[in-house]
Amino acid sequence: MADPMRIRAQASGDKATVRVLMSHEMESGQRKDGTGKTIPAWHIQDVTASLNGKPVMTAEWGPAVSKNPFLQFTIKGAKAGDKVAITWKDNKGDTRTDEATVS
Amino acid sequence: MQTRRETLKHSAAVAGLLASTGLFPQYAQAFDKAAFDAKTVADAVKAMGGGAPAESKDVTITGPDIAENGAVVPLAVSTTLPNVKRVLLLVEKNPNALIAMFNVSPEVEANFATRAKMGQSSDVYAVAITNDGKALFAKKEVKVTLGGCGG
Amino acid sequence: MTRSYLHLASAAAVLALTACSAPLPSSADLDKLTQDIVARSFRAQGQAGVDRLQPDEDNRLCSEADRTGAPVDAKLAQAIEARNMATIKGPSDGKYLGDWKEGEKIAQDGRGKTWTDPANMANGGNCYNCHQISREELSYGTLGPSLYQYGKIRGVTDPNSAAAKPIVEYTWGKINNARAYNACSSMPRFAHKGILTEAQIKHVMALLLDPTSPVNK
Amino acid sequence: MTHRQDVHGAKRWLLIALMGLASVAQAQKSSTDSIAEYRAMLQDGNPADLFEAKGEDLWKQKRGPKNASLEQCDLGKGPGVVKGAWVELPRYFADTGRVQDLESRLLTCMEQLQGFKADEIAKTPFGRGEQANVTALATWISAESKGMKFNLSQSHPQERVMYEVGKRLFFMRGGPHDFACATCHAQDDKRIRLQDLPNLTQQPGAGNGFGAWPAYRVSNGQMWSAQLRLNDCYRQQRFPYPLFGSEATIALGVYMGVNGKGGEATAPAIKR
Repeated sequence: MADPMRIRAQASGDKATVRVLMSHEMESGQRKDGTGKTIPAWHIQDVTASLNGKPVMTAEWGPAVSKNPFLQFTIKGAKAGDKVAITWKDNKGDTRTDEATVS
Repeated sequence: MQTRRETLKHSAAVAGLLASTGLFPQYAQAFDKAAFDAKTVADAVKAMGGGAPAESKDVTITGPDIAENGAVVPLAVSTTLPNVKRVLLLVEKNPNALIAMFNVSPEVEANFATRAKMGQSSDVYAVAITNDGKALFAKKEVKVTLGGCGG
Repeated sequence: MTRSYLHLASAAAVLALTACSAPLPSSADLDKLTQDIVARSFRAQGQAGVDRLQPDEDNRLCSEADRTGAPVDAKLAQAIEARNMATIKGPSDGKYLGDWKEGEKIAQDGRGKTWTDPANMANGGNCYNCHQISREELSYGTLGPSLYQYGKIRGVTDPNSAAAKPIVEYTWGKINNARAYNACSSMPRFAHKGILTEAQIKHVMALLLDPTSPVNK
Repeated sequence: MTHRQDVHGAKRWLLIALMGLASVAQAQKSSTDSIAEYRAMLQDGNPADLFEAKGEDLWKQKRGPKNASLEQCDLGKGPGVVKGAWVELPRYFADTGRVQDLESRLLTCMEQLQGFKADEIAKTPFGRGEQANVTALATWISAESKGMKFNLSQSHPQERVMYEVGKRLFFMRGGPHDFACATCHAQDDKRIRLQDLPNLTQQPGAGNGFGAWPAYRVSNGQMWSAQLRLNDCYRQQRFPYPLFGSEATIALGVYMGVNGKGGEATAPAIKR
């Protein structure tokens, strides 16, 4: 199973900035292995975020997002103590969800 | 601030919860393969439901002038436009131009940052697609340098 | 396996018990210990065999000078320069310059001779790692002097002319074996150590000296 | 941000126009500025965090043939003391009778406490199996000393001997390119390509350079331990392969660490 994400969510005023690091190869599909065969693309393709269980953001990513991806976005109306959950799903069907509390 | 240990402990429970309810069914989406396979900025925007892109000062692209390494190029897109449905980040000279698409909801700001791989120096684009299908963009050049000992 | 080191170390440990500040082993003993440690700290990998650790007298003298900050004795330096000068051969067909476009590629290329490189590949010259060369390439190193406008500022308008001969020959020699001119130069000895072929060196020569090369624009 | 960049850009062009032919130096300076800006953009969100979290977990988890955690591991400041340990390594350990760096010491603990075979881990390629775990552990342990000052001991004779050996190794030219560590790392204000080269013979270069590893390498998306950093230096130097935890690599660690006394520990850093 994939390693856990690191999620930091910091409230400031009436919103919270969320910074996420995900552990993923993000193989581009452009590289070749030692024998000259193309290494197939393997990447996170769907990302979703929720605040206290309510979905607030979805995104789609291609294989050109960097390895061990970073994501930053801002949730309106989030305050300290709220729960932010992030889920990703890759093109092999692997998925991972982690949660953090807004500070 | 939540500790790392708590994150680990919570995540298992949350994962179980999500598995039982399905992954946000109301936001269920098919990955837009056509858009991510598109070779050009215009084709990718079109596949994402936008019209012919027009430059706009209401869209902002943030990125470095020079990237020390093309494997990790920090890019951000933001817009002050109302009625934006989704925003895109694109690299013109990548084999496939589209890097990432973010759906904008009333709960989040239209302001997202991530990091992209770039094979060579290129213009990078931020595109905002409005609810009525208009595509507005900002672009900037990012030079990618060859670093290190080259080995 | 670690006998000599342990022996030395335990001798030092005994001393530590009797003195507040135990004296270090002599410099010669430390040199010997370093060689022993080198011998048991590396293994062959790919094309990088342990034969690469064989001490080279030029390197031994220069390393010591670097470490102590005391330059190599003038007479020894002359001897180093003389024996390196003796390794330099002129071009086999008398032509010093190749194609600057190829030279630019070699200058950009930093690969070759590491344990991850195939032994049969054409090695790069690593030039941009240390030198500014063309004006277009911003990613250049500063360990060596700038070579931008190398030929132009030396007044080379026709590399085949008699007037250009001294600078052409010097440049050839410098790339082939830099220690012929500077006993403890940090520049690799490209021909002497088999890093670049004669044809590759000609291409690099053209990059520096051909008036049509971007370096001389 | 964009506005600021525009102003910045306009100023730059004006300068170049004013300076005419002298613009080469100016353009160069601005590319250095741009690289600094690029690096600053990456500081927030260093993927080393992912490895740090993994390392902390590995330290506390019961693992190995003896099903034990590493919580009683003595990194030099007594069993279980992690904070501040890294800024005093490498150091002499009486129980093993030798000078050890963080990674070789971790192998000792993994063998003694958990029952792993240290020589097998040492032979495992970087990034694989238990070797990847050693890197994650080193990432977390170094992070626990973040912001502290380097203060390596030179009180034991072996520590002083290792410093002198490390110094000799640092200046040892060899291999087909005649490179030594010192070829690139013994002067101030030098670059290889666009990368600044720390002068590892003195402060502040030694603390800055030595104190940054383990670091996340953006070029390959890998977490690199100090041992791997040295290993790749030797690869680029065209030397043969230094054994993991070998005396040569530990002696170099002592040399750089002692030179970096008073320097701030910044590991785990993010590097090109």
